[in-house]
Amino acid sequence: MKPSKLMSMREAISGFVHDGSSVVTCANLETSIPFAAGHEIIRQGRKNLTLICPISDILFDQLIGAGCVKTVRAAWVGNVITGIGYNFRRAVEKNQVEVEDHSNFTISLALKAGAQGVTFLPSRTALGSDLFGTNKGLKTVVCPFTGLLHSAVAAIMPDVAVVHVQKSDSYGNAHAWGNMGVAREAIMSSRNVILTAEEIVSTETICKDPNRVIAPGFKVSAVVHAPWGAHPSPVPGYYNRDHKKFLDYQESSRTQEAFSIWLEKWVLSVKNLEGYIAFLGKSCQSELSIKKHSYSEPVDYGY
Amino acid sequence: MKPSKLMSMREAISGFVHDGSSVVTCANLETSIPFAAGHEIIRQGRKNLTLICPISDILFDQLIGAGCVKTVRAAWVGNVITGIGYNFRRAVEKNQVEVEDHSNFTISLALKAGAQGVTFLPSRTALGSDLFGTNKGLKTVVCPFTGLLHSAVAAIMPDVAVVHVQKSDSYGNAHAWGNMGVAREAIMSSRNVILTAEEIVSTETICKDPNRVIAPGFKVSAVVHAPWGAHPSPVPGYYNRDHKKFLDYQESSRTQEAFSIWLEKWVLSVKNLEGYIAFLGKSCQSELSIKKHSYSEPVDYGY
Amino acid sequence: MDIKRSYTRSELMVTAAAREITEDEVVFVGMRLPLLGFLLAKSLHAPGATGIYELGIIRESLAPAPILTMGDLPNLYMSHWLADTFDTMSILQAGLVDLSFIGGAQVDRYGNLNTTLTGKPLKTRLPGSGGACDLASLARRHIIIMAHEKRRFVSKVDYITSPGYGNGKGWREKVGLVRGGPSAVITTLGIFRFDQESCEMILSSVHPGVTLNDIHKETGWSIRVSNKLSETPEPTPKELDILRQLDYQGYWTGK
Amino acid sequence: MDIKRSYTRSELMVTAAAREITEDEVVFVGMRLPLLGFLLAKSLHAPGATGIYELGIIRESLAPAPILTMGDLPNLYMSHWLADTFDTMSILQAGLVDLSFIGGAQVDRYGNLNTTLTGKPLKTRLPGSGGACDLASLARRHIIIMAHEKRRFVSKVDYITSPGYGNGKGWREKVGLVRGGPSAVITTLGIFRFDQESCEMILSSVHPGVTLNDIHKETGWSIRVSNKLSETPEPTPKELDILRQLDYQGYWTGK
Repeated sequence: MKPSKLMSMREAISGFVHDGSSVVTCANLETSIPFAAGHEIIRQGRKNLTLICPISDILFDQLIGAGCVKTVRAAWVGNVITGIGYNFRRAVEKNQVEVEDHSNFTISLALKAGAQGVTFLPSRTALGSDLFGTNKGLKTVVCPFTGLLHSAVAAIMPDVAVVHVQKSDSYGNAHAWGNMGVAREAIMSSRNVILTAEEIVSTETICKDPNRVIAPGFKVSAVVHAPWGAHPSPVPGYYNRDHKKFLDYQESSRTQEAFSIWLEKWVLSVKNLEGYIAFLGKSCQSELSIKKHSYSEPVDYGY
Repeated sequence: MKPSKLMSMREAISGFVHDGSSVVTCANLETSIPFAAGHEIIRQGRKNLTLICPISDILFDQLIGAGCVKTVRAAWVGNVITGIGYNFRRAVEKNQVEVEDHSNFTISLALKAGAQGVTFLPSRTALGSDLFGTNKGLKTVVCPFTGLLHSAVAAIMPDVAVVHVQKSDSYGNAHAWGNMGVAREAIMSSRNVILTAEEIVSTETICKDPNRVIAPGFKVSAVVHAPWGAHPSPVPGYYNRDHKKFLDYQESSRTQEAFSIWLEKWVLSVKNLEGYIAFLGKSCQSELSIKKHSYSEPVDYGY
Repeated sequence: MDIKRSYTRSELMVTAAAREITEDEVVFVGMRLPLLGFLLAKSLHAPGATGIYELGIIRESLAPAPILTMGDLPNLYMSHWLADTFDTMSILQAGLVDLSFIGGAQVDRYGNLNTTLTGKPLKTRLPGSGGACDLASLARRHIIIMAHEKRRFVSKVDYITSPGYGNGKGWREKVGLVRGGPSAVITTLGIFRFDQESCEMILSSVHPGVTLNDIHKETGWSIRVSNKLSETPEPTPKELDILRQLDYQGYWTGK
Repeated sequence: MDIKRSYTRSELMVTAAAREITEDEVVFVGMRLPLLGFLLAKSLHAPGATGIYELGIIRESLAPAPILTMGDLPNLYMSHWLADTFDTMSILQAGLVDLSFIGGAQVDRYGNLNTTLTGKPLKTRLPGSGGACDLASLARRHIIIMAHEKRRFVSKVDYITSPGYGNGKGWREKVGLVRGGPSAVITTLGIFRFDQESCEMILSSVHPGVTLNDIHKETGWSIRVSNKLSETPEPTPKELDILRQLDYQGYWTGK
């Protein structure tokens, strides 16, 4: 029997996210954002992280505001529903954080290249844009068959991916559904992988539907049971988006002072995910729960 | 309401596979091989086709033996369980068929490039091999970031993909499960797409599990109801592999004369898929049917 | 100046955006106003349009409940394909997307768009490209939606996040872009299109109650005016009715 | 010469192949003998090995019923990942595959393998690479399994389908290959390994009943012999028992 990779959030973060680590997360874009893992990174006081993803719906802004971040390699950092990420803007304008400017496609290509084991991938995007001036991982390359100019995107291979999934067994065999964003690329391009999961299930449950598996279990380093671990973002099959938290965050981050209050209230004083869930309260959970269920039909993998 | 794309196999083949067409098929490799569609191509007497796929388990050999083929762009042509494809060998050695030699990875990359809308993709495979001498779609390219040599694979964009799936609605929204081979790339790289399906189902059935969908319906040109349409290859959820037919095919193709008899018996005289199924017989179908069912567990897509 | 009218400026803009969508088109849908514009078109004149969302969603039907962001679970429910971001970007790169909408902080006379950095030197940090650069590079055409203010409508953007027509005709081909370019700019004051010859932005219609002078005052260069200048048609009661169901809290279009 | 023995030559080869697999390795599994070798190792000393199949299958458990091809439905049932061929190739290219097995029609002293075209000029057409070229290019190590005949064991292959060590040390790096190379050749007569200095094939063990002369007679160049030459260990009764359950019709190893 292979050894279990199941561990506490504290163990997973302290074991695989170090000062200076490069971390790809928020890989599903607006859904299944690993807020619980991100908040544990803040509580453990990580410094000088490089954060990587296409768009990050307020989690990057929080990590930046908490002083964990040195570099951002991303296409968009802000609050999807309101726009500006104030901590991000403040930190960049004070030269506390460096930005490598991507588009959603170029960051996907960079992670894809890392996942595929090539040092670059060609594309037709971003040509003529100024991204080439603020991203050293963008150059051009000429197709050896057609002579056509392509953009070339350098591979990114993060130290660690933090991905939130619906179901995982103790070995990192996991089911994910819904929009997948760049979650597969994040897992396959990274040296270590932390999965946070709404449910821990048996290997049998996973293997009953192997097309639903997100990536091979042998790529995974740590599995953390994290129910509500993506709140306030939505998780298909588990809970809806908590719009109010994102809307409120606009004011809670507009000034450094407001953000300090928010950080103390929602991250530092709750200690861990259990504390967060308790603080969130039952009525909020009930409000966000899935009301209209819609189940997939079974398919047969027999012989 | 969008117009239905459901049509007979005869209409689909005559509408989208023409003399001289380039056709990607057998895209799932050893499973879900569209034999029924291939046999209809033979019955309609298509000539000068270019056939494209990684490995083709006897279907390419049959199309070549029937005189439909001018060019093969593939990694392997034969009979998986016995080895040699005799029609393929005869035709190539008589210079009746040209071969562009791929590996499984280079042909996957070629279709992937076509699917992605780039004219080439880089890889680390095949360097130092003689594939570069018998495939004009292979060159080298230097990574503009690292200076490392990569193989470069030219995009392939076939005229038509013929892919067998488990379930499709009338508009080409289809569910496929099992090993996927290069089926997604085949669909996305091709100008037209013919889906042959074990079952025609409602759009609602498909949309209940959108992660199970193989490709966007708008890429599909024709949908054909083809139960047993992949026999003697296996189809997950529907029937097992008919090993005996593949084993017998070794002798049925060893000489041109033997192959003529096989062709008359299994393709020309059966007229269509209904005739083929009748000729196959109920006891064979019963023997190949799924005995030990294993159903996936439902997942919730509600809100 | 909309006080006397029965609709807001945002409602007019969303309606104008929706009217740009033709039946059966494949539309790459962005967040906020573009999302509403797509949903409005789907509800009315373009029920057969397909929506592609960068998160990895393709759907042909309307979401069964109001959504504020594209990742809201009703937008996943009964969708036609849930896939990778890379799949949606490949579809875009392969030329299968007819139309997309993007917003921005700064636009110039050739439709180049900036959502990254402004100022000279570049000092004000904005959220960045997201998918906008890709949509501007790879869609068959794209439409820009934004507030019309002098600081935003500049002769030359400080930073090209999403390429328009660069410095004029032939630029896109020269830099290696394979297709596309902006087909319209919908602002708080009017609708602009692009001259086929010069690729320069031309005022095509002014919104009701807006004067040519208003537009000149808020535009940082001497804007050309179409000789077929018209007034932007107002939203119909039916359009307003649907739109207010979609944005039932008035979150996007209430003001 | 196996007439007196309780096992066939194929059974010996499959057993030898199985013994090359170490617990917890990731193995890219090919068809026929390699498939059996992997299944045998999984059943005995390497239950934690992971199998990757080019069709797009990853499984850590044994198939619950005998399989003749990797696409047989029992090999999909309760597997750990069903995916694209491209996914398996990416895993291979990323350096995550420890070991693979390939077969061939022609091999040379540097372990280059030909499964495409033979003859001078090239005239006999063989099925082609399949995934073999990729495995030989990208796995951390690969093992060649083939019949030992003089026409197959040649000084220089007519066509390199799957690169070995080319023309000797440093060749793989020079052509751009990032890792790997053959670690062993298992034939009907013996087992060969590669000299670290010259990258040339060296006879490491001879199968029971095979003489050095038999091997020289069937090898098209002057093969070097290890100074630690041994006899290939016979299959154990337990290995034979499991193997005969796996290949219960004796289809692959019956003769």
